[in-house]
Amino acid sequence: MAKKTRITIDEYYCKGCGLCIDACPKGSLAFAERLNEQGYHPVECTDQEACTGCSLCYVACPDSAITIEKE
Amino acid sequence: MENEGSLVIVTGCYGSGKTEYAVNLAAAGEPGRTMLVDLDVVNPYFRSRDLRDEFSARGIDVVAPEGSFSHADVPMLSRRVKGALRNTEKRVIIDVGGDPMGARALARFSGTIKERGYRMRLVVNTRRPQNRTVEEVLDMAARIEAASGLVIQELVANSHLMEETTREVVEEGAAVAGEAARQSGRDFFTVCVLEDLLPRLGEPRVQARIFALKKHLRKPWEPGSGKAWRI
Amino acid sequence: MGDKILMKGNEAVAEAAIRAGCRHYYAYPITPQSELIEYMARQMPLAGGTFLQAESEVAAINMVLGAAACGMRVMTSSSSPGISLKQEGISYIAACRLPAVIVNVQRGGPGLGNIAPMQADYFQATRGGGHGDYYTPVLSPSSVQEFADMAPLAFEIAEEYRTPVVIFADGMLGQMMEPVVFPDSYAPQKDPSAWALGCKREGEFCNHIINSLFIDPAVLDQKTRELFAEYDRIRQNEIRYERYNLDEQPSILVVSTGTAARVVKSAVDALAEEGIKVGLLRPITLWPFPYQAVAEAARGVKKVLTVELNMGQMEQDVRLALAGSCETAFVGKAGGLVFTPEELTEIIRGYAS
Amino acid sequence: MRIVAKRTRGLTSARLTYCPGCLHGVAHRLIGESMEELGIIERAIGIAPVGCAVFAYNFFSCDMIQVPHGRAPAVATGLRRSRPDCVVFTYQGDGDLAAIGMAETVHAANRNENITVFFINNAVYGMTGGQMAPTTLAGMKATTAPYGRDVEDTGGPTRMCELLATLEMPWFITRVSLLSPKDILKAKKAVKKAFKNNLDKKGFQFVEMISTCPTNWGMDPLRAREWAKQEMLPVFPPGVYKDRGAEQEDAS
Repeated sequence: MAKKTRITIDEYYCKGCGLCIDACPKGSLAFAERLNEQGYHPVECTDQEACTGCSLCYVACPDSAITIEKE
Repeated sequence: MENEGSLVIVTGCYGSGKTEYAVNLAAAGEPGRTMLVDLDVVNPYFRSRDLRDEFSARGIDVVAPEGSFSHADVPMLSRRVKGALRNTEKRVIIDVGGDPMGARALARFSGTIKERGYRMRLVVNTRRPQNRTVEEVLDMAARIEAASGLVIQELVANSHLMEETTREVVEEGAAVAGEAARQSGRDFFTVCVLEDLLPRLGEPRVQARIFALKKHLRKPWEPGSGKAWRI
Repeated sequence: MGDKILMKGNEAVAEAAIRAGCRHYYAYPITPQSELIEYMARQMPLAGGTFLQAESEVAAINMVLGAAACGMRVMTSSSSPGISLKQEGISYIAACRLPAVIVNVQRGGPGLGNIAPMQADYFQATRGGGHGDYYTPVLSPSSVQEFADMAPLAFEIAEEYRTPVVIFADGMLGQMMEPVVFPDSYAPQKDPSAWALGCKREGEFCNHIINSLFIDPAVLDQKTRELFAEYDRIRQNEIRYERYNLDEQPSILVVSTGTAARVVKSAVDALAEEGIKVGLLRPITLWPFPYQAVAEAARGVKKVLTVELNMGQMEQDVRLALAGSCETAFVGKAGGLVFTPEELTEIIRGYAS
Repeated sequence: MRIVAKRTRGLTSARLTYCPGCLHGVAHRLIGESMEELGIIERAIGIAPVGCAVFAYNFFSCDMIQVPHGRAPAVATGLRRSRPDCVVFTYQGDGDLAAIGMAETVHAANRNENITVFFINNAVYGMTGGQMAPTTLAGMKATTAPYGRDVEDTGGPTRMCELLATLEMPWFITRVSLLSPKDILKAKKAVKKAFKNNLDKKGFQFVEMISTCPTNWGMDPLRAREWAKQEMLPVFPPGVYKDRGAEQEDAS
């Protein structure tokens, strides 16, 4: 069974630039429909199960909005 | 006595009073037969060239950068220096810039100077920093010799605090210069005192004769400075 | 008190600064202040301090900004054109509320001018100098001793009000030699650890930020007002001047500072012997200017003369002080020419008759 | 669950002011993380430049000072000589460092001043609205080069690493890219190495980071990255241009 990981994107910081979506090898990140308080479509994780915790999204994020936890 | 030697080089620590001494030597020289060579390339103010007009009127030739360049702050030497050094018809007094740095300007002429023969004097003012003890004076002498390629034969004591000079200051300077001369086998040549101060100082107890200096280089607010002060 | 020794103004102010605890000095050579940087080059390492010849005056003043931000007693020096280049940094240092000392050994201007003494940077020094709404205290010496004494004084003022302080000398004061004595002790530095960068702090970590950027106009307005409140305090506490021959009612009042005031004193003395009473008021702080002292000294005189080594700059402050209450005239020389006492005596005598 | 990656303590909690997708934020994170990992947040002093990063004093959690345009290496000189036990870094853009601050940069490098210079190169003045920078590419348009940069008239793109590497004294000079996660991981190593060298008092550390300016280039962040990979990296090739530490190891 794959290790459980959790990815959290802090909407306070996210500017919806999409660099993390591009970085994710599993395609498990996507823009949300809604707007955040800054007026951007924040990114959310659409598939926590697929996430391997590789952290490339974290590496690409210019706003340090992402936290990654592993079991 | 002060007029011994046909080529006298005056060196010393920065601010020792070399220029005033050199100017006094020149002023005491025979009109028409005396040249004062200003080799000071480090000091921008209070240079012997400031007296050129006054001296030339008295038949004393001041060799220094000419015209407007005499107020420049570039290390400039008059093209007449070499000719002056070779002119044995005249007694030549060289006013050198202070410290080993100023003495460097001599090095390029050292060949001509040695050919002619010279006496180099070190002016000592023990009220200047870095010139206060026998050791410091001898160190300064050694460094000036190294920079100029010439030898200092004579020491001149010129300890002073301008108008605030006391007898103790004069005696202290003479003692240090005398001891430095003794230790280094040089001649303790003379002790300078401002002429105006002589009455007040009485007769300082010193081991050399006293040379009364006239004040030629005045600050602009000192009466009589008008003609001399050019910059 | 130590021994009396003979020093150039440039050397004396450097020595005094080191004795007063200045351990950081950054500068760039220029005549007629080069003895100052050379003295520092020689002595600062021996005192265990930092000496660095910067690549430009612009770099030098910014090195000063760095050291001042760390709360160090730091000094720089230059002469007129170099001080112009330093104005960028001085404005930042003033805005960041940092103590620092800047020595200007003025030369002839404008442009490259010449190396002779002038007081042509008066406007620059007393009106802030760089961009923005600020002032710096300006101390104007007129002897080598006073020049030396101003180094510790400048540091004390700089630290008390957290401001850059300018020592406003000229080539004559820098180059001439006079006897000087240094005091045995100096006021200790004010503790900068509440605001300085890189201070080891106890307890919870809180970083220090030094900044002069205030994007919000209301905040910048507030910051500027804080600066000017401090200037009010400086005006209250730091105005300095000398009154010379002013005890008996003079017929003429001369206002003059620095080297020019030295010549004025010779003229005042000469005229006193002739029975002509002339008084001198010599501002020692040029900012804040002793407006009130000038106005008081001018009471009952026939005329107020301002004597400067420029074409008339301090004269404007004198007229502000008098506010039209007294006739004034300006006597000046440009080009680095200095009045002779005889010449000035004659001019003043002309106004007295 | 244990945290494997989260916002570094080297950054404050303030939201960055940069445009979406601007790689300044990545550079900030690398610096903040390196400070945290080396345990130097409490003894680092950072210099905010003039440029888009002018507000950097709000973003790094160490002591910070904001300084005049181009003068950061001079201020850093004063800082580091006052606080020899602190780690002093500057954060500068191409206009700041390679135009107005060229003299300060070159001389600080030549003195091997013990500071770390982070040089963000995005070939354009960002803050003032897209004017030509010393690093603007040949033919590239800018608001002050509306017909494209004519190198015959305004000179070619300034290669700072190559230029500084001709000096004998500077310790470590490298160019990295922030244009992909892989490049960013490499860049992190360079940032950390530069800080480590400063801690060891080795001298001048220069880390140039090839970055983007999506807003002034008129591209979305992804396209900007691709454009930079194609156009900038051939002109500004990443690599180590000087490493006196490695030279010494080789020699021994």
